[in-house]
Amino acid sequence: MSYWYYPGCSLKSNGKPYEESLLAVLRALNVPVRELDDWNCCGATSYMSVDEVQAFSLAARNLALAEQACRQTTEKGVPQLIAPCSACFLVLTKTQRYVEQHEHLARRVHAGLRAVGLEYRGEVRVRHPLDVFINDIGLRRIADLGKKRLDGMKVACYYGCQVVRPFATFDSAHNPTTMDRLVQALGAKAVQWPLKTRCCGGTLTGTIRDVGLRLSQVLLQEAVRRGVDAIITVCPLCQFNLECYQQEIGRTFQEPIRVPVVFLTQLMGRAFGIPEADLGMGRLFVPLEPALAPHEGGQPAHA
Amino acid sequence: MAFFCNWCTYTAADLAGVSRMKHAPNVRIIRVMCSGRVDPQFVLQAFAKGADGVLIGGCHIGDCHYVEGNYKAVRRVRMLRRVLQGMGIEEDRFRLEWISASEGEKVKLVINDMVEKVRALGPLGLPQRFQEWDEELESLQHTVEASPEEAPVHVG
Amino acid sequence: MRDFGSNGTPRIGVYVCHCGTNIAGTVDVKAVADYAAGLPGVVVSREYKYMCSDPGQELIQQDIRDHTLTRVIVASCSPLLHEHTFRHAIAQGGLNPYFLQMVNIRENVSWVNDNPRAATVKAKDLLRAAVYRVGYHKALERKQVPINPDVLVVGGGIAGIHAALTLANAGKKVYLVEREPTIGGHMAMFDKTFPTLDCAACILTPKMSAVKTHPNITLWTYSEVVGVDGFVGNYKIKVKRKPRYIKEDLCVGCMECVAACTFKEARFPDEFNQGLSKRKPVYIPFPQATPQLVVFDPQTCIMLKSGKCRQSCIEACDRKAIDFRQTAEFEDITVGTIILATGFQTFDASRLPYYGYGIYPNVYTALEVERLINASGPTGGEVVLRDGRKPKAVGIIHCVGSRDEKTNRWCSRVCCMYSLKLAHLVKEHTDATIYNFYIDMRTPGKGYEEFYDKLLKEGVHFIRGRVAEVTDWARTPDEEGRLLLRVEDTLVGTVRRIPLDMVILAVGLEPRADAQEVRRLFNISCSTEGFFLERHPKLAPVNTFTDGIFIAGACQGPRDIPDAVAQAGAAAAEALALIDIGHVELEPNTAYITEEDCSGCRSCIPLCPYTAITFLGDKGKASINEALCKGCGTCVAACPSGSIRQNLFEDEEIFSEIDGLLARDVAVA
Amino acid sequence: MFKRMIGSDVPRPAQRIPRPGEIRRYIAYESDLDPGFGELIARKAYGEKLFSCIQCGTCGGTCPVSHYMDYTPRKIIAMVREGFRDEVLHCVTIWLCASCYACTVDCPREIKITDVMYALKQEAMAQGVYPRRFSIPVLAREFFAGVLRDGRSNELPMMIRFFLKTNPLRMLQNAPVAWRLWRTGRLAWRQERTRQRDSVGTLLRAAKSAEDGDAP
Repeated sequence: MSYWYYPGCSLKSNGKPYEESLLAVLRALNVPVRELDDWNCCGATSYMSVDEVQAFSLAARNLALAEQACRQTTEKGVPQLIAPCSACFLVLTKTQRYVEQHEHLARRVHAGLRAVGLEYRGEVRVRHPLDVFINDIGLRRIADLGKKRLDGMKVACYYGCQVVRPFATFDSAHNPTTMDRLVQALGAKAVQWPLKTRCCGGTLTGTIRDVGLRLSQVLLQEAVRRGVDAIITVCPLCQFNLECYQQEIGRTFQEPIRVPVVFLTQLMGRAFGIPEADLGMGRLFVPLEPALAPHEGGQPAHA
Repeated sequence: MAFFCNWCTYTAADLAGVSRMKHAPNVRIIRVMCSGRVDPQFVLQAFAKGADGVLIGGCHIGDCHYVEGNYKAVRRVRMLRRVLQGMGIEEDRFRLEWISASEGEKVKLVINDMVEKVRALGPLGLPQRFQEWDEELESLQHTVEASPEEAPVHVG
Repeated sequence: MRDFGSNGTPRIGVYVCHCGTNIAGTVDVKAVADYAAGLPGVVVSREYKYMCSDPGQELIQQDIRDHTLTRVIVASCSPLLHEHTFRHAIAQGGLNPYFLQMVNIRENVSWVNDNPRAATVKAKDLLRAAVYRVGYHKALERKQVPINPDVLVVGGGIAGIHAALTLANAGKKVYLVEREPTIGGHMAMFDKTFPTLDCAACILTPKMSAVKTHPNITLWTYSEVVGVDGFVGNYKIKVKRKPRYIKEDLCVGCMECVAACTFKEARFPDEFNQGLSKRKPVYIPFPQATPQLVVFDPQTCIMLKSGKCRQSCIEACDRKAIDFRQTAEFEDITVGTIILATGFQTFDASRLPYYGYGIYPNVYTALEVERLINASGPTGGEVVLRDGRKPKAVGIIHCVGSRDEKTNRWCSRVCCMYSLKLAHLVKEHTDATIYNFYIDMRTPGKGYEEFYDKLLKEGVHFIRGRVAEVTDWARTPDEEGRLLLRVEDTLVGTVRRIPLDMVILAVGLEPRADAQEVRRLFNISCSTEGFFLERHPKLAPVNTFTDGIFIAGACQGPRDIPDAVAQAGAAAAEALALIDIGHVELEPNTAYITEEDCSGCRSCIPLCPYTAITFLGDKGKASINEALCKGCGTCVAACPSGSIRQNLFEDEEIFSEIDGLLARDVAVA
Repeated sequence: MFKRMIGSDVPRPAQRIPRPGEIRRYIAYESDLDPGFGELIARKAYGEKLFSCIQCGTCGGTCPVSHYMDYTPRKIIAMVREGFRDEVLHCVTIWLCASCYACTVDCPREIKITDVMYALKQEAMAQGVYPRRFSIPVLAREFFAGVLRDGRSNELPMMIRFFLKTNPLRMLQNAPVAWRLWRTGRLAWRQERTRQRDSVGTLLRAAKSAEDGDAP
């Protein structure tokens, strides 16, 4: 089985380390992926508040492109479209559901696609990397490659909102465990904490800044209170809010805070022994390395 | 035309009524004690007399009030499907559904769905077709009677 | 004119019912009656406000005399509701009751249609079918079957106990079958009962021992019904008696074996105490358990699991009652009627992860707290946390697994009241601050609202809002180490965070996990929620669609003790009514064979689930035993020569009904 | 307008306290309400279940920003249902919703509250009733325009325009983050575009006109 990769806008800008590490990790696992040609913005949540039909149409174009691309190959089976960004993942899956359930919406979306010579048949499967790691690749292969290199590290897995909500297809909406199981397979300890899926503030950080920063702050505080070495995320916006704004958060609430916030795939890449540069580690504001160093037993990762 | 068993589907239809679930007015229900009582001839008769679709409703498999009458219904329906197919009657015109006494909602859904599908197929109109055939035969007979010596075949 | 054979030309009376506006509001009843008047054979056609009323029935009887009617058609509600009424009415008027045909123009027409025109057309069609059909009706007699006076009661909770005692006190023989090692059900686990706060054990245990000692009651605990055959008046029941590994007639419940068990410490979760305490592999569930017999748990007893044990219990038993070779035994009994009182189960709170049950140790279910409060419970009546501390603040969350589309849609009816009771009792035991988080407070019942008022005056907090989450997410020093609850106080309009030491989940009531299997076994129905379905929600609440089988208690829907007991009494009365009349009358809808047509192909014989059809070798013909026939008609539909016929559902009757339904074009005479 | 409500939220007074001596008049006349508003929003939100709300408050409790809202989501549903159109469209609640879907997942009546919020935002934007220079609608519009132009969203130009249109001072506030992003190569100067940019526009126009075409 091979996959089509839908990066979305974030992974080309501030989410770059996510893209770099995701692709590196999939390469290390021998999972071929191809970037979807000529993809467009998924529509995201902002678009929804202006015009829903157009938002759904934008998303549907990507779905149709994936189906078209798959048809042009000789491969059998339905196209698998990996959407690593939570917002993209949500919007694409939501589009599939709503187009299926609401005929009046489907009519408009199909009309739009027809006008540009595309067709969406509802065959494509939108997949989140967590889903692919756990259900397609399997914990065993990941554990084998990782060789417990993260032994002793303590992390908080932060899923954010839109991965398991509102369509909890591959994990529980209230107490998801896929990421916990992955980091545990690599030897790290995932703390139990109740804020796994509590909102980081999303775009509020850019609009109603104080509210956004406060939402991020409580997450950072609680993770630190539980004594973690790092927070692990799978969403470019969550990572951005939680990491890039740490200085601002400290200033605003007069309580300095500093904790590494990394993408799951960066951590996995680290465990697999992939060179730092290939994982976008240098792009982090709060480097992971100091948190990692005291725990790393055995072989240096890239000796 | 619908044949509903007394214990499950007819009761469910009553429940649909009590719950005021509106459904298409085109259905006419005949009550039998068990879906196993539905003689294939009933179905054929219904089509022959002008029904555009026939629905049989019984208890879910394993729930039959008479232990296994609905199994017998399944077997008969399977056979009947082949006969109907042979007669050129579309598949959607004949349907078997399991609807338990508590599934008033399902009565509504099944009836509406079936009415819609049958409507899409248009009227079956077997009686009219029979009449046309009769007329055709009759006119043929007239022709034959008019010139008996030329008649290539005997019609009567 | 249609040929009605020996029946001759019928003289039909048609009666169209308005049912107030229930029918007349949608169907043009006058038009329907006028239309019927023109149909062949119809002598008189009328419409009337309420046909089922006395004047309505008299109208029919008068017409039978005046117009020498031979057939009657009533177009009104479902035959399942009033067929009996009108058959009786025309019998009173001098006609055979089976000369009636009912047309369902309410449930099948007016209530399911908005369009008056379409509804009227449909009503006319259905009526015309009846006119075509009724001429073929034959005069039939009802069969009588004697009733066996013994009764089976399934389930030994308060409902089953009450039903069994009521029947036994009336002199009837009762078999009470209970799955658990003791009777008492959920009620035995409660400490106090609302709203009177009388001790549950004090009112229940006398009834339990009355069951044990009653000469008319055979009590089989640790047993299950595994086979049901037959029909009203004559049910053949097979009961499986699971092995207790104890000779019941020898054991006196001295519990010497328990003391002597190889396991010196009790180490297995005690089911009766909701796992809050431990028991040994051999145990008596609770001090007042009835019968007072120990039971060996095959899952945990070393002897039963591996056969290798010192068997110190056997030495300890001076009555030699222990028997490890015991196997399941089966009892076959015959009863005339059955009462099902199989009860409910509580909602599994771990299905809602946001309330933290199973994650945070101090989140309890209501049933667990009942046991904590109870003097014979795991803590001897002390309400303490898992670490032994007394809670200072306790929250009770209502509607856990109730009123929720994602779990159970229904209101469980008892939770508001038991939450109030627990609030009172926990406050009494701990003097903690108590919060109730409710969506709507529902206290309809005698003395219930007064109880709510009492709690309000006791200073218990009532916060209207469904709790969103219970976490250990402390934000301030006073929250550290406690449970944090987030809720919108909908009356104040503000989100609140409340630190608590103990959270009690008021779990709802749901059908037992095996309700579907039980329903199949007894051939009754379940509602969509999975509770046993009553014959009529208002007028036959303890009857089922299977004659002679009644339901009582929470197996029919969530209910409290007073309602369960009332229903048990009603079910007992229904059973008594059947028993005292001595026989049941059965519908004469049996199948019969016209011998001259039977080809002797025998294809009908394997079809009959009741083995009512035999083959007469000497004649080369099949024969139906009408006493065994239940009237499903499967053989009728299968007979290739058309020699099997069914009363009330003759081929001619159904064919003419089909013809009538579809004969819209036939000109009105 | 938010400064006043924010600050340390632990602990904070349960309610906003009115100015001493302030007396306000609250009464709703039926003639001021819009009786069709509930139906309209239910239709727009794919949420015919709006009317089965039992006002339990699960949404308010589970919402991570409800304590900043002037009306909790529960109250919004009640007001929408009863036609309090103007109050709802002018409130800040709908703009605070971060689309985290917590309420939608937890609602015991399966009301898609997030979709209701979207519908209300759309309605407010269509009516233009949000406060001037109010940031969220501006961001949404900028985002919208950017995607329409490039097929993809480009943060830098979008944010610059966004801050210019709302509060240019905020640009300075965010400058340090932007600087660090640029330094780590996470701020793209090169603008991302789809090749067939026209096709995105054509697609959106066609979808839109199909909508107009079969309007009831």
